[in-house]
Amino acid sequence: MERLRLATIWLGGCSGCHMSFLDLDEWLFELAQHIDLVYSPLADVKEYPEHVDVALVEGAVANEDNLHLIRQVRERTRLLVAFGDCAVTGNVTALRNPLGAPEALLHTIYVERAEIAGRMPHAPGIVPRLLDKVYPVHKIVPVDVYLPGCPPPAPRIRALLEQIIAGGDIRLTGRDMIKFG
Amino acid sequence: MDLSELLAIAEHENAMRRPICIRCCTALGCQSAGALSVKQRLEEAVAEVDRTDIEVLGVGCMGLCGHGPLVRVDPVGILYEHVRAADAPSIIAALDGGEATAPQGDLQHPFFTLQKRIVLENSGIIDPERIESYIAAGGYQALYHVLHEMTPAEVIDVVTRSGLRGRGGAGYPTGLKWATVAKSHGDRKYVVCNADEGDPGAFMDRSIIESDPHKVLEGMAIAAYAVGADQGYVYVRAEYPLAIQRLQRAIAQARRFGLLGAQIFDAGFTFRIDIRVGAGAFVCGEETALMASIEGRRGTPRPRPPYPAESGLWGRPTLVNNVETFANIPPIIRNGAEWFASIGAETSKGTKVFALTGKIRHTGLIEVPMGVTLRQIVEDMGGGVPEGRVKAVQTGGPSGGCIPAALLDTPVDYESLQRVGSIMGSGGMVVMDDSTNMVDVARFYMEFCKDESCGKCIPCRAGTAQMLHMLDLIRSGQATAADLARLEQLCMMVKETSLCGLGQSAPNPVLSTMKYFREEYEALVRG
Amino acid sequence: MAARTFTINDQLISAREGETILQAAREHGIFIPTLCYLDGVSAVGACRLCLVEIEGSRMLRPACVTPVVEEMVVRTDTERLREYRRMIIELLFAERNHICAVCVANGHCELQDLAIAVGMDHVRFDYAFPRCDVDISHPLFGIDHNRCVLCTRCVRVCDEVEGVHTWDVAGRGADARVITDMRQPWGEARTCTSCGKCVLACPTGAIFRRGATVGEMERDRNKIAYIVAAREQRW
Amino acid sequence: MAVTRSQPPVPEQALHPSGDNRFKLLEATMKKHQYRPDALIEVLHRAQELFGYLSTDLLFYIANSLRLPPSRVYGVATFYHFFSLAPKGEHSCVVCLGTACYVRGAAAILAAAEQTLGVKAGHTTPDGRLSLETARCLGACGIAPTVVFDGTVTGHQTPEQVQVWLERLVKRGE
Repeated sequence: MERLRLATIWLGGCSGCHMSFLDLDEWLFELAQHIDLVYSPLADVKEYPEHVDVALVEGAVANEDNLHLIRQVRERTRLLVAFGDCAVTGNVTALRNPLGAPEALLHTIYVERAEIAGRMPHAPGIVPRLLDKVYPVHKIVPVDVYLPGCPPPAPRIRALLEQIIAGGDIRLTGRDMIKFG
Repeated sequence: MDLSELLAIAEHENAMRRPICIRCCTALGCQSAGALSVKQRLEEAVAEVDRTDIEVLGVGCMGLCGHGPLVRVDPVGILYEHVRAADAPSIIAALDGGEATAPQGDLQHPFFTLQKRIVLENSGIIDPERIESYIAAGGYQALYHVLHEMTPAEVIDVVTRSGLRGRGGAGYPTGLKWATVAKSHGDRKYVVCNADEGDPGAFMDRSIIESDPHKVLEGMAIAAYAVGADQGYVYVRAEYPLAIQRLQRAIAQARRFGLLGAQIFDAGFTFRIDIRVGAGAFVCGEETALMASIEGRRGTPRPRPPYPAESGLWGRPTLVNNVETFANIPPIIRNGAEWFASIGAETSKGTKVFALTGKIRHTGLIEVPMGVTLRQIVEDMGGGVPEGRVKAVQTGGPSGGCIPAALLDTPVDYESLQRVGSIMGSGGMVVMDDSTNMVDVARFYMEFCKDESCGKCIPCRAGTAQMLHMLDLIRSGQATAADLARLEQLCMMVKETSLCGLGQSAPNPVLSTMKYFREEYEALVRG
Repeated sequence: MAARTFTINDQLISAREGETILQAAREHGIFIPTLCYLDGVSAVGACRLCLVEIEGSRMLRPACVTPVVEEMVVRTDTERLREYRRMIIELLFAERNHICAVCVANGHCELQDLAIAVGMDHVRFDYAFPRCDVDISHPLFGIDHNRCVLCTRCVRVCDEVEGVHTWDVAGRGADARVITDMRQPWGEARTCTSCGKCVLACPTGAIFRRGATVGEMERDRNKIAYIVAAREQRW
Repeated sequence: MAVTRSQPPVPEQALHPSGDNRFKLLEATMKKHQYRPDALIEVLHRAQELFGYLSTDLLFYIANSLRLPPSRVYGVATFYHFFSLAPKGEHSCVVCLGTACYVRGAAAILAAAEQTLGVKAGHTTPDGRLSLETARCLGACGIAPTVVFDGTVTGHQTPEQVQVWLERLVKRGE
């Protein structure tokens, strides 16, 4: 059987979903027999490769880098998985949305509420610009599978990956698979 | 008060009439255009020439509101339009062969000749501020007749056989509603007149009350007798101060004449009417919300059943009908069920009053027999659009739909309008020309519904907000074909799951424009 | 009391006279989702989750307020109802900021349970991300409007069971908010007896006991029905 | 037939200490309705007529008098758009946004008014001179588009006319 080209992506999130992925522990060895990890924050790959079979996307789309990357991911991936609550709903990353436009928000945080001599962060070309709002992944590009959870527990990740490896339709139902939070 | 006194009042009133009568419309539209100063100037002009054979009468709506202030000279039958106070002396002089400086209207125009006036029979003719004027036109005789010569069951039978259906929108058979209330048990029963005319673009009820308030009161009293109620409420929206004022005056006069209150016509029948003024909530047009509002609560609807006919105000049987429905009652009693049933269409009897507005030459109020076509109304009576072509006609307000020009031959009756995706509604008819963008129109109505949603049930509260958002995405070019499909799906859900009529019909303007003007949506979506 | 027999999902069921479809269904272990419904207080038919199809009726009917009628044929789980229910739940999630991960009711939340029950793996509508307040002026309890679904269970339990009517709804439509007294901070609402029934009644993490950890937010909703029964039967 | 009804006694503390005559007038309205809770909306109408808006203080006074829970009074007062819980400007300009007015260009009129005044609909100018509002259809569709200046309904309006009227008013204030 052909090995799946798997990627994991880290957008606007806390990396907790990746930690949960690592919680798969020894099952990771079994997984390694079915997949090649072609792109991941856990691996040192600079450019998102072509012809990826499965991408687990952690995090919401919060800045211009996220936006660029997710579009590339969508173009080059067969099965895109919104991986965890931030990717599925915006979740904690989107907590800034009710507070208004990013400039005003940054001003509040870095100037008004600064304890000493606050000033606006300014690092063009280094820190990516924030988008007007934080978006769940499916608002930006089509998503094929949604895996909620903050983070999705390791058994849930395993159950999904097993379905993917087995091929056929993917069906996630019930508390074990789709509970948020 | 007995019949002979009533007839004596009528006789006295008629005897006071002068040979020449100059009628000035004093309803809201003409008042806003300066009708009161016109009337005053006319009175002065009559006095200046010292003519005792002329009288100047303030009357209700003459219909052609867009051409106001309107003045009509009888019996010669001349209509003056856009009258200014300065025109007054010339209008008087014209009686002796002079030239009037105000433009003359054409009373032979289809706008007038195609009308059939039952509800509006006295509008623009009698003085709405004087009960004597209504009595002189035969007013309150139907009530006398009912109280002295008919049993409640007979009254209900007449109304049932007349085929009258509710004029508030849904078209429920009036006789059936009355019979249910009559049959329901309660230590007290109520009659409520729904004058919370909230549909933007509709002003039939306002005009009826401003022009002929006693007719509505008489209709309510007949209904109260038929169903066994002793207390009535008229729920009027606060946006209609003139209507409220005229109604207050009418109730006070009727009470003074013994036509409301205890022992009406010495027939052992007691009926009081109080006014309840709304406070700006469209949803209160829904009958359960309206009742909550009369009880002094938030105007949120509740699930039906139980229907108000069984459990309404304070849990008692309550008859709720709208202004125009009640105004139809005295003529039906006077002329009989067969007469009424002979007018109109197969399943929709009688006439319907429409407020004809929007991009149309002759805006105003018309009353036509059910079954005339939209084309007759828009093109013949309304004179078509001033520039360009008719694109669509919107009926039924935010609950209705947009009917495309291609379907103008649709007859106006409850079923036909429903078949083309709209509703009769309360009678607002807004004409749109080809400069109107239909997605914008859908958005206009959706914003209205979102703002007016009471917030009680989720589909309406959150669904209207979401539909509005999706329309905005479409308008700003950010939506995809998939979004369009999702919007349609959402519309169906809100329509089928909302608690009350507001939510159930909120998607109609979107659904009907998507059906008939889909290309306008598709032009805006990506990919 | 007379019995009524009727059919739910092809299953013949008997009910007592005056019973609602929801009551009868629950007695027979048939699940109909609800959110605004709460045993012990009046039913308002507002959340529309318990809508069912009734043969011969064009309209969908809320099971919580529709009495059983002899020989009525009810369907509770058709494709159409499943789709509508999921959309209703999605609309709720999109309407306010329901962030399960940082919610006190995570794991003990009726809205979360419903999302699972209707198979909601994501929300297809755009989130509104409204700005909502949190009021922790009361020494014992707090209210987080981000989590409120406007079910009015707090309003009804306060009015009908505790009898003080501290809660009501202000505004309308999407701007509606549950309020205490004259929309004062809860801690300043003089009518509040601090009985905590609203905390018990709240289906989500909107009304909570302060200082309680997520694990302690499990609420015994039967308590409300118990209090009502105790009062009516005067034990 | 004379009916004698027992009237609930007016609680002592309900008489407002400020001695404001308007409270006496409000009291008369409540008395006319026999302090019945179902008269709440009528009473709120009268209160707003007398005081211009419904302050929290006033709402408490009404709640006390009609023996209604404060939240119920607040809930009703905020449900209906006609009631205002904040003071209004000296003058008012209401742009009708009913369908007939909309089709005949009400949106442009509103935009012109907002631009002239520098405030959005539903707000009062910072100097308190004028409140700009919108209405849901005044039923004066025959003369659309309609604008109400200080209670006077005027028809067939254009953005320019409205602008001139507002400018005159705002200038006069300077």
